[in-house]
Amino acid sequence: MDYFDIFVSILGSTIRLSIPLIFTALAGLFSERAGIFDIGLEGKMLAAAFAAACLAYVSGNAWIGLLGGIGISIVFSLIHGFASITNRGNQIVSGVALNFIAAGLTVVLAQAWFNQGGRTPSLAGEARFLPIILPGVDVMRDVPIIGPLYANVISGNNILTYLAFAAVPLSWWVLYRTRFGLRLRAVGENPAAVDTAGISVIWLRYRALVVTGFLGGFAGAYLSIAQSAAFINNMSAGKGYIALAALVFAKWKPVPVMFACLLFGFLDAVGNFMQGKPVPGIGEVPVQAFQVMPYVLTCVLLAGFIGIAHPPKAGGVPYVKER
Amino acid sequence: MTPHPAIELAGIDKSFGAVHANKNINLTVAKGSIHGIIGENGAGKSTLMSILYGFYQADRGEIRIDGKAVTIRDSQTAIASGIGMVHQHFMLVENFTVLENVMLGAEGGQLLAKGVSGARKELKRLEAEYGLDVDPDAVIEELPVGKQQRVEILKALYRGAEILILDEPTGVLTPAEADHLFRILKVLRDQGKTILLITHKLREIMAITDEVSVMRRGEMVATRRTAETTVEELAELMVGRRVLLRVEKGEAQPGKVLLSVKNLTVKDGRGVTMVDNVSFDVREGEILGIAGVAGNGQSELLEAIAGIRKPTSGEILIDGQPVAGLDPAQLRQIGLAHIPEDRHHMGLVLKFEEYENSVLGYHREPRYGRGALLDLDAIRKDAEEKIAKYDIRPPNPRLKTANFSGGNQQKIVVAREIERDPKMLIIGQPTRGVDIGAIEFIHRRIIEMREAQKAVLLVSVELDEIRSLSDRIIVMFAGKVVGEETPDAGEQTLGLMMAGAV
Amino acid sequence: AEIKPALVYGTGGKFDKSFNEAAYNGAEMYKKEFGTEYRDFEPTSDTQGEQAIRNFASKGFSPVIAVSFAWTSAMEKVAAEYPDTKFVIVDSVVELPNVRSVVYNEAEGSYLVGLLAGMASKTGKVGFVGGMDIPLIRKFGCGYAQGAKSVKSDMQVFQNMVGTTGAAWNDPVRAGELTKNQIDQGADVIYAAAGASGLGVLQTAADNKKFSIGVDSNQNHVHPGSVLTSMVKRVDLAVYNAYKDLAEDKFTAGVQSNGIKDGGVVYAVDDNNKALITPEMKAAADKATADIIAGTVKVHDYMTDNKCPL
Amino acid sequence: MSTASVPLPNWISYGVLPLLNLAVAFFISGLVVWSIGENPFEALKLLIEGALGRGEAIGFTLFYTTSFIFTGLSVAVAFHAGLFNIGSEGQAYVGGLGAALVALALDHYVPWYVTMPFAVIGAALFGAGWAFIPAWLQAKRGSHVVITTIMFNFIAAGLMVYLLVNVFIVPGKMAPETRTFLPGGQLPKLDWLMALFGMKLGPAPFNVSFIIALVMSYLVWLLIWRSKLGYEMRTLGISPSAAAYAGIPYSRTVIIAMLISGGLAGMMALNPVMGASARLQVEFVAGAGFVGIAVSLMGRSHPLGIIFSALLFGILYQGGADLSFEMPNITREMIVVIQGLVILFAGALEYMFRPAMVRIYQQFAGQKSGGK
Ligand SMILES: Nc1ncnc2c1ncn2[C@@H]1O[C@H](COP(=O)(O)OP(=O)(O)OP(=O)(O)O)[C@@H](O)[C@H]1O
Ligand SMILES: Nc1ncnc2c1ncn2[C@@H]1O[C@H](COP(=O)(O)OP(=O)(O)OP(=O)(O)O)[C@@H](O)[C@H]1O
Ligand SMILES: [Mg+2]
Ligand SMILES: [Mg+2]
Repeated sequence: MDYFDIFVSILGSTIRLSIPLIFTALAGLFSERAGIFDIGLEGKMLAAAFAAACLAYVSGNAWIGLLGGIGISIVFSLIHGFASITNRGNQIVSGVALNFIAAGLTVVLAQAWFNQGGRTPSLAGEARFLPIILPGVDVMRDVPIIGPLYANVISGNNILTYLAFAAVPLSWWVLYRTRFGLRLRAVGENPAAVDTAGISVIWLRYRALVVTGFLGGFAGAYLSIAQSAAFINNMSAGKGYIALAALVFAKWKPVPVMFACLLFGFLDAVGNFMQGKPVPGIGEVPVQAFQVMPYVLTCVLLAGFIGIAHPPKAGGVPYVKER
Repeated sequence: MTPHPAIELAGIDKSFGAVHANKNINLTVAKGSIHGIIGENGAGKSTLMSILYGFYQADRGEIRIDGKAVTIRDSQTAIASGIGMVHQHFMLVENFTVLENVMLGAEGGQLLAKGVSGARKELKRLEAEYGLDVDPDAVIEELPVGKQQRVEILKALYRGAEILILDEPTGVLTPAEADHLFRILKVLRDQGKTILLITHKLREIMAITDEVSVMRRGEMVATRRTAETTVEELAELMVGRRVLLRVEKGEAQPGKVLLSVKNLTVKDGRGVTMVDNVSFDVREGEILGIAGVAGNGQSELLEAIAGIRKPTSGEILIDGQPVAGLDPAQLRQIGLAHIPEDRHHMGLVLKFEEYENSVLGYHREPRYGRGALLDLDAIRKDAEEKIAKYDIRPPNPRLKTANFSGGNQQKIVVAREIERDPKMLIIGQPTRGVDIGAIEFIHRRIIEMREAQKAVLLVSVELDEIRSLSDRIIVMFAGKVVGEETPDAGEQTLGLMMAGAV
Repeated sequence: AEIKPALVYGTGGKFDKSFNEAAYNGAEMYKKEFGTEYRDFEPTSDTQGEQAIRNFASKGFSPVIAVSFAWTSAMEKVAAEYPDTKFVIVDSVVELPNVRSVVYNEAEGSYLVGLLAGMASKTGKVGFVGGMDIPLIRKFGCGYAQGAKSVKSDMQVFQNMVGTTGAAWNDPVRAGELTKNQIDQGADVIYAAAGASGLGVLQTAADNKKFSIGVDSNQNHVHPGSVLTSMVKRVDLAVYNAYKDLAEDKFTAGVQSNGIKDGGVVYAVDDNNKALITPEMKAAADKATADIIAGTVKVHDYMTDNKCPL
Repeated sequence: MSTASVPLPNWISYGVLPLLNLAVAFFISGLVVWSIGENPFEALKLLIEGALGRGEAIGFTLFYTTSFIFTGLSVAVAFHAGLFNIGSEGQAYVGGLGAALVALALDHYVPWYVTMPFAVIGAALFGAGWAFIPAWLQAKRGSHVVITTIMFNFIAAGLMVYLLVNVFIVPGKMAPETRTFLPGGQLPKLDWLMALFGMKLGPAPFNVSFIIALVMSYLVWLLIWRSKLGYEMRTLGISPSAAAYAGIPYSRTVIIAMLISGGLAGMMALNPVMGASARLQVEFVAGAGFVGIAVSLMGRSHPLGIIFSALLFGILYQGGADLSFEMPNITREMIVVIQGLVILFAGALEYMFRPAMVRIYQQFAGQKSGGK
């Protein structure tokens, strides 16, 4: 296997591993730009993965599964909104609570409904989003350089992968080219300005959270009914937090978010690939070293060693009308 | 048929818990006039305007606009009724452009693209008509405050406001900017708009209003035609008694130089120079006043002297010793006391009980506990003594600090800093938001410090306060000291210096 | 005699289609045959496993079977507290007079499937995806590699572990990604010894039209035509036999080591994979089985020295 | 709006309201139980019996309680300084390494009461050490401690597994864990304490670390409400700008608070490692660090409140284990759900019932004053 093949393989892996991060980070983008911190992305992803798997299993249709994932993720978002917008509670505490509830409830329900040790039954066929082979793969495959890239990286992904990449420019467009986006960005910087302009801060923030829930649903569905074929106990495995770090790294902007997520996906892919292989000059590195790499990198990024990020000014602070 | 008045308020009543902020307010404002509203801090002016703009709901009473009774549920209905408001603290999104701020809430469609060209055209028209020029693509945080305020006015006009409320619009402006604002307001009035102007500055009332109403403790106590009243009458109506404009004090007996600031430069977090090469001395037994419009570097200067902010360059000497590297705790130890500008965010921890605040900054002193532990009995006893001496009410050291009124909160800070018997005292805005009785009390304490041969540095945006307390006055503008004067200098002179016109 | 049997699973959960499910099947088999009800419990943490074992013992259950090495120390404690109760531990050894320790020679079983993998591979490259990186799983991998290399000494064997914590048993996403990596590198037969994570291996292999090898239970049915075979540990038999022995008063304590010889580890052939195992493969596997039993082929057990001589 | 500023007496703020929030959390948990087809009242009965029914059950309950007191205190100390330490889990994990190293080094030579003080120090030092980098990053670089501590939980898991698998494992043994400590490295059980109340502890691992936990609770109380450092931490926690004005050094105070927090989390390891299993195992913390968040929020970050809410969660954990044993349909994750609901209602929604409570209180108080 020559270096180019390795590169192509890692690139393909990078994309697969980045998709849930991209959806989740974009989800976080909408709530945080609206001034609501959302550490509960992890829980949303998990709950959505569970709901998607359940509904896909029952209906045998992946799209219905996706809708279920979106639905539950929005419900979680709304609870977060109820706590942090309506009741002006601590947003971090609320997010942590929702993460616990998702981690527990998914297993409790999975066990009660399916009796498979907290998993849902395996999905097959139409109940999953299967890889799509783009036209011309067979013709293209033998073209040097472009061929393998087209065949193994661009083609052969499931529909959600393509949707994730479509969601990036779409998010940008919504944020910067629509009325909703203008107001959303404003409410995250100065809710009082939005309020005095005659716009309801509460309603606006709730709508932002619905968008967050919507995108979070895709992330969860990708995990359980596209990337794998069932819901598994705690299958989000910290991706929500990594997505949050990517969001910080990307300074809360949609296109950089995509690149940040690809970077984390790439790290993960390299880690997987390097497992058990000697690193030139160092020798064999313990797998744990690769596994903790994204977490270490997150800390390095947060430490601002790679540029300081200024979060939306009103982030994390419940809005109270000033006198 | 006579035209209806622009605004009629009848029997407006509003309480916040135990605070009765507006009591049975009646007010009539004629169309096409500038109507001033004055009153002490906490008199209820902002509350009344907030009710008019839909921020608060009145408990009782009726609002009529152009003769029609309206229920103003929120800002949106206020805007729809033709009311615009320029708030004391600007309601602008700092990292947005002027255009985006103006459009916010009046975008003219789901997509921005449609509204943008219309908005540009409208901004051009408003600029031509009222002389309100700002670059639509400038980012707010890069604009000077005067221009930011213009954006606020543009926002209101863009929404078709016929009635414009301005809450203390000149507090942050230089005299020149204020003059510009007034010219704009007059043009607006002449075009038929109605303007409600809240201010503490009686001079401004006399200069541009047609009528003026006075509020006191939640009540509307009088309305006068401006042409038929005087500054003295208004002051008396405001406070309810004759006001002593000058504080009694003896001759200054300045001793040796205690605090010396040499070529001090301070930059803020973004690297903007806030204090620019400032030098001055403060002697024992004198009060040096620093006058200036808010935001000209006084806050940063005070913070640098108090050790809260690191100066970029220059020297600060106390008793001849350089102290620029010391932190606030070390500075306290060598006898520097600091009454900060902002008691809510700096001087006090509002969630603490009173006695805990009475040692803030001095909590490590041995008299408040040896070793690692605090001696709560000693602290409470100490707090009780200060409460008695400064007449802090209610006299309860276990009460949460947030539950004291502004004046009493300020007394807690003043008592803590002065009772320490410091060598020198630096003070920012000692009487901001404080009622008249407390103001006199605090002023007397400051004079006493001077009489006891302490060095006092006083920063205030209130010219009257500066002039009545200080022995010497320096004026800051744009981070620089633009000159030194005696307290006898005319208001005009100082005003011009504060505007950077000298 | 009438018995009151109990079963405590490992933390992977009852229906992992693998190890725990095998134990469950054994208990079900006994129940069906003799009509004896049993109680079982799925712990999710270590403290809880110990409590469950003790709970059963204190409520008069016997034998109490605990599957998974994770319950070793728990078993040591509880079995000492209840000397009159019979206990069985699977995958570990507890030396007490009332405990039967059932262990398997996974190295031998893995050797066999490694051999089959080596023969089935067209690329000369095979893969192994383990669950949690512990000696036991390395033992699987080591046996497998020995088997694969017995086919062709230059056979390339990729080995990956899903993780280093208990979560590794439950992370089919990462397992699938590792599998995909190995496939990208040319592997065309991948052996999963990863508990529930193994399902991700099987899934990915099926999605990419490669072969996989299941573990512990017979997993051939999970993706028929793609699962080449399964390395089955007859945990079901261990459970069944323990119940039966006690009921028939034939229960013995001590270590019960199950290798190829006693049919404790086998490679599964059924309708789902009959077509995949060619006669040559079968012949080679049979020969290897005979050689191992005869001792002419020695499969190195990683756990004896924590090394794999390859 | 107007009700937000009305002061309520302490017995309502710290008594009635938390209990009300708790009740709602339990009510919803009951709905979950009911929705999966079990009887919530039956479940509650089983849970309470399982936690308090016998001496042994109480022993287990108190064993869990001990761990939760430590982690609850850990979260609370950081919280007072305005820091939300979600890293107690990882700090406890690494703290276990400190305890184990001491036990492994000394258990051959000295009795447990000599080992214990060193183990306490070792656990605390290692826990504190693990908190140091997030603390430093927060203090000097402004990286949000919530995210960095979560990251450090993951990193701790990687590190500990590496050490257990590659360094500490006993050759030939399956489980990645250290050798069993000799009695010199074990904390004795508190049979005598139970006997005082006429109960038998049985095999429950209720041990001396419970007493250490109580001592730490007292020390934390002393720290927060009676010491100069505690005063500074609270000032910083409530108002960073006032702290700057008062000359309270931000970095130093943040780092010290996190070190104390990490140290307390680390001490939690004494209980399972030296008190129960007498060896260092993978994942021995088993979520106790996260439970600490709920415990601290429930207990309003006050040591006394923490002891009570730790007991509550001890009951939940032990009773829940028994419950899932008796009702296999209810898995143990039910406890995680309850935990999440408690954090939601006692933490994020803590003000939900306040306005209603203010109205009721005012009516009641109004009637009283109207009567005179
Ligand atoms: N949201 C609120 N909650 C409680 N009390 C309030 C609130 N807003 C205002 N008050 C109180 O109502 C009274 C009137 O305040 P208001 O802000 O209207 O005064 P003002 O005349 O504008 O004072 P200033 O000159 O300081 O601006 C004050 O006692 C104030 O503390
Ligand atoms: N926004 C508010 N929320 C709650 N209570 C308030 C508010 N504003 C004022 N109060 C309370 O109302 C009472 C009277 O306030 P008062 O008008 O004397 O203060 P103030 O001068 O407006 O203070 P400051 O200007 O410093 O804010 C005090 O008990 C004060 O704590
Ligand atoms: Mg006021
Ligand atoms: Mg006001």
